[in-house]
Amino acid sequence: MTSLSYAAPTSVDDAVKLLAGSAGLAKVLSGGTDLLVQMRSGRLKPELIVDTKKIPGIIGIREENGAFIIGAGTPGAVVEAHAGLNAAWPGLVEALDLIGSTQVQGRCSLAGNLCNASPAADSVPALFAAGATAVIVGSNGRREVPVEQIPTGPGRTSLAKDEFILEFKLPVRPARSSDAYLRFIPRTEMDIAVVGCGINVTLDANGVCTAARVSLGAVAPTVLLVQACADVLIGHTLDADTLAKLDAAAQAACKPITDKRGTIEYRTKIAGVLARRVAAIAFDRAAGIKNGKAH
Amino acid sequence: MPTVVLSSGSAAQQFTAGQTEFEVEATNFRRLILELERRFPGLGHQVEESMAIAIDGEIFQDAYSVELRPGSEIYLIPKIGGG
Amino acid sequence: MNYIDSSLKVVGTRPIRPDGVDKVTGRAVFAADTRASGMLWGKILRSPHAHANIVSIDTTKAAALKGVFAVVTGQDFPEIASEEAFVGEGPMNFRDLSLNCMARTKVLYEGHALAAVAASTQEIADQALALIDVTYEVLPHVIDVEDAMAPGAPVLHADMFTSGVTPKPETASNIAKVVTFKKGDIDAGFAEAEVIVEGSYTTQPVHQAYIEPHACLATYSPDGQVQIHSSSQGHFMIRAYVAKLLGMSISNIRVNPAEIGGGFGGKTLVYLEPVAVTLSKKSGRSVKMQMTREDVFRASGPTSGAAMTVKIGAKKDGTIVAAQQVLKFQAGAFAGSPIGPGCMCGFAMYDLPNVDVVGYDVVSNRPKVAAYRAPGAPITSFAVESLMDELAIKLGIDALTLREKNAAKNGTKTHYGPVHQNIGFTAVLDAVKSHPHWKSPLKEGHGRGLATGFWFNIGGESSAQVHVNEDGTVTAATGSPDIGGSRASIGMMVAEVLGVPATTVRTIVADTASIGFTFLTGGSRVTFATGMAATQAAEKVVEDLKRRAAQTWDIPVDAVEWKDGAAYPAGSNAGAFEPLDLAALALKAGRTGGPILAEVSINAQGAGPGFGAHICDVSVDKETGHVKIERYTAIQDVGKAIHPSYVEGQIQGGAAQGIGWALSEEYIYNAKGLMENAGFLDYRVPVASDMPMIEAVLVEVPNPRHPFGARGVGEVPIVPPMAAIANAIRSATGLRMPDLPMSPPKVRAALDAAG
Amino acid sequence: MAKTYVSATINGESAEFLCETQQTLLDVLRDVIGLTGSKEGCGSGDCGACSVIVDDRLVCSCLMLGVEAEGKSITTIEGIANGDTLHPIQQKFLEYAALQCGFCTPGLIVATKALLDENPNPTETEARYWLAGNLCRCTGYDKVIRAVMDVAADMRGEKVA
Repeated sequence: MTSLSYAAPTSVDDAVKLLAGSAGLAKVLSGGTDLLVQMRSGRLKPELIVDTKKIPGIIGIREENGAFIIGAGTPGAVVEAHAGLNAAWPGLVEALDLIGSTQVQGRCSLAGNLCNASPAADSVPALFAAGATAVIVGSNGRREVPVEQIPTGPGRTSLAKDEFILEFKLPVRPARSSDAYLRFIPRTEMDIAVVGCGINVTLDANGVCTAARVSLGAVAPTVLLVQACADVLIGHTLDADTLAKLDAAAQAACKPITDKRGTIEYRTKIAGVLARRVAAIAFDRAAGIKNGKAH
Repeated sequence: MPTVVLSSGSAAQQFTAGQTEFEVEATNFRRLILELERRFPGLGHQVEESMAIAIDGEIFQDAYSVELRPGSEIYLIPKIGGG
Repeated sequence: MNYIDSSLKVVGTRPIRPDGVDKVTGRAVFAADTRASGMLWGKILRSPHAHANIVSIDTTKAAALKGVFAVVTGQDFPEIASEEAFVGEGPMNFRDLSLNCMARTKVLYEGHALAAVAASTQEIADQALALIDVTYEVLPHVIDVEDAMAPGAPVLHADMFTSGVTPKPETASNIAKVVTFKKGDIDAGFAEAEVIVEGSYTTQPVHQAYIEPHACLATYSPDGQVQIHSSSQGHFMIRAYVAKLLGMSISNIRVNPAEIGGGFGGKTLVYLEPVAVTLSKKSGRSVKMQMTREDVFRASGPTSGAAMTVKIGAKKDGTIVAAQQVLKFQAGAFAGSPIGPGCMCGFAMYDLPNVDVVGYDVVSNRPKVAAYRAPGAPITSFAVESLMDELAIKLGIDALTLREKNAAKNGTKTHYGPVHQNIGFTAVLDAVKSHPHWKSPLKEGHGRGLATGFWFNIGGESSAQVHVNEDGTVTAATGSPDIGGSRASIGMMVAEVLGVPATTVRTIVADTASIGFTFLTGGSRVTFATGMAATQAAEKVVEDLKRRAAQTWDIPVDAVEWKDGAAYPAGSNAGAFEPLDLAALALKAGRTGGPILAEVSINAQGAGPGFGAHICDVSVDKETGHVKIERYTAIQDVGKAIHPSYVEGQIQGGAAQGIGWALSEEYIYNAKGLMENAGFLDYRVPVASDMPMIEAVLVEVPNPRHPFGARGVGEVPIVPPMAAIANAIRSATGLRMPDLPMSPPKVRAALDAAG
Repeated sequence: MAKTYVSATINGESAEFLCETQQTLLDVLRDVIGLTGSKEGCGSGDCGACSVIVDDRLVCSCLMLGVEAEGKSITTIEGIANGDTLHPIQQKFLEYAALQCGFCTPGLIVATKALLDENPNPTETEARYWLAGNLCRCTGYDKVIRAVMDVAADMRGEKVA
């Protein structure tokens, strides 16, 4: 039998050494809401589990000269309770909030959601749209990369065997900026996204979009950052024409598959629908129009 | 004589060569089953094991003593279970 | 005695259930919570293929693994002759049941059991399963019901020749039987029709999805005695099946009913128990088994999916003159879909002169279906009640009016034979008409649907004991597993008869060695049949108590009357005596004849059929196709609500399951015939945030055949929802959704097609 | 195989146990400690029947390793009542008949406790979304939600009609 060992290192160096030194498959455990399910189903048979939650700084949220830094293992429930993040990044917060149930919220983390590398991960399109970067640690020290460079395919990431994410950095917010995330699921809760969409915009005083990042989930092997959608928004207010072009650009960007959660046709249509709805929320928020949680 | 109607064409008909309506000499449910078995070997057993009867409109399951009147109309239907 | 018109003190109130505290504190013992000393863990090897011959099974490596105490395959189970019997719900062939518990030469669906191990830990058991070498010869498979009926389809059973057709077919097929029901002259009926509507409909198999996976603990003793702790809807059913499948005598088998974590019909068969007993016999140790959620979906019974056509002819005034239905039901891998009830229930709500119904029971490479709440009725009613809505629209008649015009009444002869008696369908329709929901204006963008439903309800064999304990408190014991509050309703009926508060009576579920045979909990029979037995037992106790009081007072028995829980002299000339209550009489029991108890065993007849009507408002997101239930009202004739809260709960729960059936639940198979959504993540049962409040309206038309007028209530509420929701979507969008589930992609596609 | 020594607090009492790495907290509670009130309905975090509170956070005990319990404070259904006095949530579930089979009930009660600890005044919608991870197949949630809303009002000391 393959015996499974567990370690809960209290420093980055120890964690990196453990990962580097493991003969067989070693997995980083933060929230475990994906890892434990994959182990139970037999899809993953690790020999070592490295629980990173005891590493200082990996759980928690801090602000450094106007920019938020979120510890990689911070549970969703902690992020959702953070007033500052809710004000500055409501889309990212609501995306994380949509992962699983209340019970899952008590455990799930941004790093886990990103490194599980599911194209349908809810928080990932919001992270992409936010322009977040990830601080990665490993035997060769620290590197900071845009989050969109991390997932490389379903279940695959660009992280080396001995690397893990320590924290996420969100950019400083210009005035009149905000974001939003919506996903479509058959029920109202507890489903994996059929399509997800995150949009992050900055507006000028006249409501014209000066900067935008648009991301789509579950419509391709990885979460997409869709420049074509951003181009449709930049330089425009959100009028009917812009919305129509955004819808078309979103649909054009889709390369989905048909599976138990949706068909190519349906996913493509819904991507357009969600892009319009998310843009409306993001623009309202950026313009300072109060807008509650998407669900 | 009571009339028996094989309302259900299911398993029962294979014993009666497709006959679906006939008269039977019987004064209660038990005698009916015995008579059915005598006339159509297998049918009595079938009725007892997996069918219910409606006698003049009311459904009975496994009740030998139920009386049959002359002219009673007896439907043989699938036994009813439920969830 | 009959209490229907008496003034009642306990029945109709809402006391806290006797088993309530255990269930809110985590103390209640479900099957998976049981342990035995030296207990082993049993696990089952299941087929990875939809259809395959088992060429060989080599268990030597598994048996050699340290910590493995037994390995069994089909060879360890006796060959059972093909014999149809009615032990559980609906006819069941013992040979099929045995093959379903453990395949012999062929696996018929993904998840079909073909070997099992017992080991000291679950992990070792899993490793042992991985060490069993099986050589399969994979065969072509068939999943869909109409594909399975098509010429040239892969045949599951070489010895299956369609029954119910003459002459008997020459060649084997997947059609197990054909059922037909005819009334009047269907051709003449359609000939006189002024309007004819037709429709084709499909439903998907849906699982009962009880939250508790199947589990049991079995101990086989060297003297041949067997103890089983098991979660099921009938411990006597478990005993009977285990005895039959393993060739044991019933007296050697004692089954203890664990608390059951939901069944809805799905726990009326055996899956694990015969395997656990066999593993225990071979290992000499107690063996505990529990299914994973994936096992539950892949290997335990959903209800049938179906393909159906319906045709209805009516006069311009709405009078229906002809009704025709063809039903094709999936049975799963072995014969036995609920096609009989399916054929009987679709038109049972209506008074129809000419009816023609044909039903097919069809096997395919899916798990064997099990009963699910009013088996067959929700499927057939989805088709009929959807088409009734189209008929109303075509005639320009209000949906309620059309149903009122054709409603079955007392004396209506059904198309399957029985004549409706003492039914409350018109009372239910009256309640719809006067309900604020039905009368309220429709909100902008919403649609409203109405649908009705019928279920027979059953009686059957039940045993009950009533004990007056030494201190005058009361214990009521029955053989009916309590699946949703029957301890409360039975205790209340006993308390009513004895004239004591409900809290004086503790109701328990006795094991198979401690009470007379009792048919399983199903068919909405427990409060009716077991309640009837308990009521009669309580009445016998009252007669005995009166005799004891008479003896104590030295007066004739007929000079004693029983009221408010005590014996009183009947009138002044009976003498002046202080009343003797239960405690006083129990105290002197030794001097008046010994312990006070009565047991009654009956085969209850006269279960009153139940009718319901549901009103549903929906809104439809026209861009995503998502349907939201905005308001839901479920109206039902319950005869007499013994404990109204649990009656409402049955109606609300049934409606919620129907909503899942309508909108989101389905089995998804890939091209290899393997289930792709065997878990609660992608098999989508409704969650709290999907649901509105469900208003349950209790109409009480007493059933004269029950002492308190009760009817079964558990099954009717799952019958109307699918059509009620489809009709509401039709009202909101103008679109008829004939295929379940009415999921967002289907609704959006229909909206796009309509342009 | 090597077992890990774990020291935690369970329902206010210190608990020490040995467990294998792959054992979930649910396995430990049920099979090692013998607290069988937490139920396994799915083992994948989709049904909520195994809900427990770990350091004030509601989690599925099937999605947490036993070894992760080191130093944590865990509340299970067995720890909700105060001795022989039921918690108001338990009492209200009984009064409202907010349970039928009772299998999902421990998880629902633990989840409700966590809800009211964090938000004593939830709207019906908030309660429904909070409890969306607790599947109940018997009740249709109606009586459950009514019980939750009513006990919340009671605990806030409001008089409820």
